[in-house]
Amino acid sequence: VTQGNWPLELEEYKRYGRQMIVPNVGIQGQLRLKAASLLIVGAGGLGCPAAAYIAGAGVGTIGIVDGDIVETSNLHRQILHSTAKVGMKKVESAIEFLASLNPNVRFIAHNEHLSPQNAKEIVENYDVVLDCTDHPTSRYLISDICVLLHKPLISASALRTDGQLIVLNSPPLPHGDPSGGPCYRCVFPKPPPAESVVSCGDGGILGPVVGIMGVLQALEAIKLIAAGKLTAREGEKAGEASMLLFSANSNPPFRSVRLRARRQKCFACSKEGGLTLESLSSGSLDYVLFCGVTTPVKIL
Amino acid sequence: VTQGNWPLELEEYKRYGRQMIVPNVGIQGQLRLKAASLLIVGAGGLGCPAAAYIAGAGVGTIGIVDGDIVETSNLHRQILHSTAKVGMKKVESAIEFLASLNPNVRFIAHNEHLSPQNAKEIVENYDVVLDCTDHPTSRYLISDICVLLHKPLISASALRTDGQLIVLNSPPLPHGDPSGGPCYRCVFPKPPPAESVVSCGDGGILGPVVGIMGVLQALEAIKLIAAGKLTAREGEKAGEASMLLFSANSNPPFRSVRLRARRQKCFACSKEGGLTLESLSSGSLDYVLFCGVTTPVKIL
Amino acid sequence: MASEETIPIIVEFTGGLEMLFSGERKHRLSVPAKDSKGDAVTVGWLVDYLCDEAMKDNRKEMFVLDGHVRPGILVLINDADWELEGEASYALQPNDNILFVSTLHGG
Amino acid sequence: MASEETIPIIVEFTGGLEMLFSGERKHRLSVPAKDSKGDAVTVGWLVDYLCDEAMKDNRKEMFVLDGHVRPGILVLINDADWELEGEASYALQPNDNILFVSTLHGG
Ligand SMILES: [Zn+2]
Ligand SMILES: [Zn+2]
Repeated sequence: VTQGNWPLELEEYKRYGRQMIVPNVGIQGQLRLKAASLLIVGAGGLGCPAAAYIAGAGVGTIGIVDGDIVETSNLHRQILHSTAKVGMKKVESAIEFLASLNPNVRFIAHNEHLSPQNAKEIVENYDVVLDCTDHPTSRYLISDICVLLHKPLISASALRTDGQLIVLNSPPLPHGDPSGGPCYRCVFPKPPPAESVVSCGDGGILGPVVGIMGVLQALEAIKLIAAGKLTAREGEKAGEASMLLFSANSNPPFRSVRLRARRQKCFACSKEGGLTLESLSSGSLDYVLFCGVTTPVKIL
Repeated sequence: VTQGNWPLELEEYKRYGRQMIVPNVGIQGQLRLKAASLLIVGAGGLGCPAAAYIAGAGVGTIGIVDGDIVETSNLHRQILHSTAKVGMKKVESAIEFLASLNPNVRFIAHNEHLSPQNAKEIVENYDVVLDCTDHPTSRYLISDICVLLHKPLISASALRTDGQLIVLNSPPLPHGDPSGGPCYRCVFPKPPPAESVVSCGDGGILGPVVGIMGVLQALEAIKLIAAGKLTAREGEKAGEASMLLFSANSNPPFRSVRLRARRQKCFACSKEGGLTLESLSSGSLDYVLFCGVTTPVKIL
Repeated sequence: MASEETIPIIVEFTGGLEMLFSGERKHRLSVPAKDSKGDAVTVGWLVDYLCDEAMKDNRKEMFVLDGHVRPGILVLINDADWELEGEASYALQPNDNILFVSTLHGG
Repeated sequence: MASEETIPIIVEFTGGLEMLFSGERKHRLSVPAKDSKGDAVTVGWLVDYLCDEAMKDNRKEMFVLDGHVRPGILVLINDADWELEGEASYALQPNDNILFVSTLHGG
C-alpha cells in the first residue's frame, strides 16, 4: 500500500530513515537504491558482509552468483552462513539470511560459478557488479564482461592480514572512450604466474580483514548508486582511479595509491583490443589456461 | 571429545584452520582466543558486526550489554537483528544469531544498560572491553571502569559518513603508571557540551560506515588477544597511541593520527586523579549531569 | 616588509566541523608569518582567525568556548595531537597541516 | 667523488612480497646517485639491485620474470602507479617512496 503521494511506504521511511537523513542520500538517493539492481559474484568472505549492508540499505534487486556449498572452514569469516547451514548451497544460505534482514529486496539466486558461457546472460540484468571472488581467473572474466556490458565494477580481495579495493570501469563508457574508468586489465595487463597465486584456503585469512574489505565494497556501491553514477553523465570523465590498500599489522593500516587511467592498448577496453562478446562466450579466451591454472578453479 | 594430545577438537581445527595458518595467530593464538572473555557494550551498529567476527574467530566467552529492543530503524545497519526480531531485546536477538554462527562460544546476556551501579559487577568478569555505545556519557563511564579494573578498551564511534577508532588503556597498567596506555579522559579531559552531541538517530548514519568501524574493533580485539596482550608484560610500555579516522567521502578515506600518552593529571588514570571504584559506583560522579544531558541516555 | 610575508598552510575539518566552514573539509590558506605584535604566528592565533574570519556559521561556541577550542574537538598538527607539539603556542611552519576533528559518539 | 654520493629512499613491500625480503615491509636504503655508467639511478636499476642484493629468498622469479617486475606486482612511486611516472626509467629522487604491491586474489 503506497501512502498517497509519498514515493516510499511508511515501513521504508522507518527502515531507511537513518540513512536518508545523511547528506548525499536523501529521498532521491533512497529511490535510486530501490530502483537499482546489483550482482554479487561470490558468497564468501567478501560477499557475505557486502551483501548484508547492501540488502540493509534497500538496494531493490540483489543477485548472488556462487556454485559452492557452505563448509565449516568458511564460518569464521563468512558470517551469513550459520553452523546448521554446512552442506547447503552458499547462495541459498545467504539469501535466506538476507531475506530475513530485509524482505523488501528482490533476491535472485545463481547457483553456479560464473563462466565465459553464462557471464553475459547473468550480468546483463544488473546495473553494477561486485567482484567478491577468490581467483585471478574470475577477476579477468568479471572485468571483461563488465567492460563489454558497460557495468561499473567494485573489486576487492584479501589474504592473510592484507586487503585491496578498486572501483573499475567507472564511469562505464564504451570501449575506446578514454573518458571511461580503467578496467582490471588496464591495471594488470598480464595475469600473474600460477605459482604466485595464493588462495585464502592455502594462505589463510583473518575474518575481520576480509570483512572490512567486503563492507568497503558495500559502501562504494551505495555511494555510486545513491549519487546516480551507474551510467556516465553527458561529457563525464573518469576521476583519478585509486586503490585502497589495507594491512592489519602496518601503521598506518590504510593507504590509498593513484592508479593509471584507461590503457591505450588495453585488450578489453581500448578500440584496438580485440575483446568481444563473441570471443568471450565462445570460449576462445581460455581464462583457465590464461592464468596458468591446471587444477579446477574454485570461487571461494 | 578431545583428540588425545591435541589441544583443540577436530571441529575447531576445521573451523579455525584458515585463521590459524595466518602468521601471528597459529595454535597459540587460537588457544588464547578460546581462553579469552570479551565484553561488548552496545548491540547496535558497531556491536553487531564486531560481535559476528569475534564469535566467528572463536573467542571463548562473549558478554553483551544492552537494554534496548530491536526497532525497524535499526535494521539497515544492525545486521544481526532480522525483521522478525523487531520488538525483541537486542541482546537476546544478537546472541541467537551468534550462537547459530558458532556454538562453541559461551554467550552471556546483560539485558540492561551499563550504569555506575552495575559497571563493576559486569566488567570485572571480562578480559577486554569494546565500547560500541552511542553517547559520551557511556564512553566516560566505560573508560573509567576499564581504568579501575585494568582492562584494555577498544572504542569506536560513527556518524553520518565518518568514523573513529582508538585502542585505550593498553597495556592496562594501574593508575599512576605512566607506562600504561592513555584512557578516554587523557584524550578528552572535558566532556563536550550537550548541544554539540549528535546521535546516529538524529544525525543519520550510513550502514557500512558504522559497519567498517565495528569490524575494525573486532580486528583490534583479535590482534590484542592472539598476541597475548590482554595484560602488560614485565616492563612493557605503551607504544604510540593513535586514532584512526574514516571519512567515506574524503580521498584518502582513512587517516591515522598520533595521540598523546597518559596525562599526568588525568582524573581517571593518574595517581592524583581521584577516581575510585567507590566514587564511581556510589553515583557521586554524575555521568549524566557531567555531560550536560537532561533527557534519558539511550545506548543505541 | 616582513609583516607581508605569508605562510601557506592547509587547514582541515572533519567529524561534522566542516559544516561550520561552508561544508568544505580542506582549506588552503595563506596566513601572515607574524602577528600584529611581530611575533611568529601560532596555532592559537589560527584558531582565533578561523573563528573570526573563516567561519560563516553563527554558532561560534561550537568551535571556540571560553577562549579555548571547545571540549570534544581534537587539534592535530601534522597528524599529531597538538599537546605533543606545544598546543596553542606552536608556531606555524610553511606547509603545516592543521586538522580539527570533532569527536563522534554515534554507534 | 660524484660516484660516492648517495640518495636516501624508502622501499616498501606488501601483499605478501615482504616474505621475499626477510619479512620486513619497510626498508630504508641509501642508493648511489649514479650508476656505473654515471647515469642517474632509476627505478629499473633499483629493481635489479633489490633482486641481486637485498633479496635473501631464492625464488627470484617471484619478483622479477624475464627481466621485468613479474605480472601481478604493482610498482608505486610516491603512491602513484609507476606508469604515471615513466616506469622503470624514472630517476630516483631523495626521500622517494617506492612501494611494491603483490595483487591479492583471495576473498
Ligand atoms: Zn582496460
Ligand atoms: Zn587517563
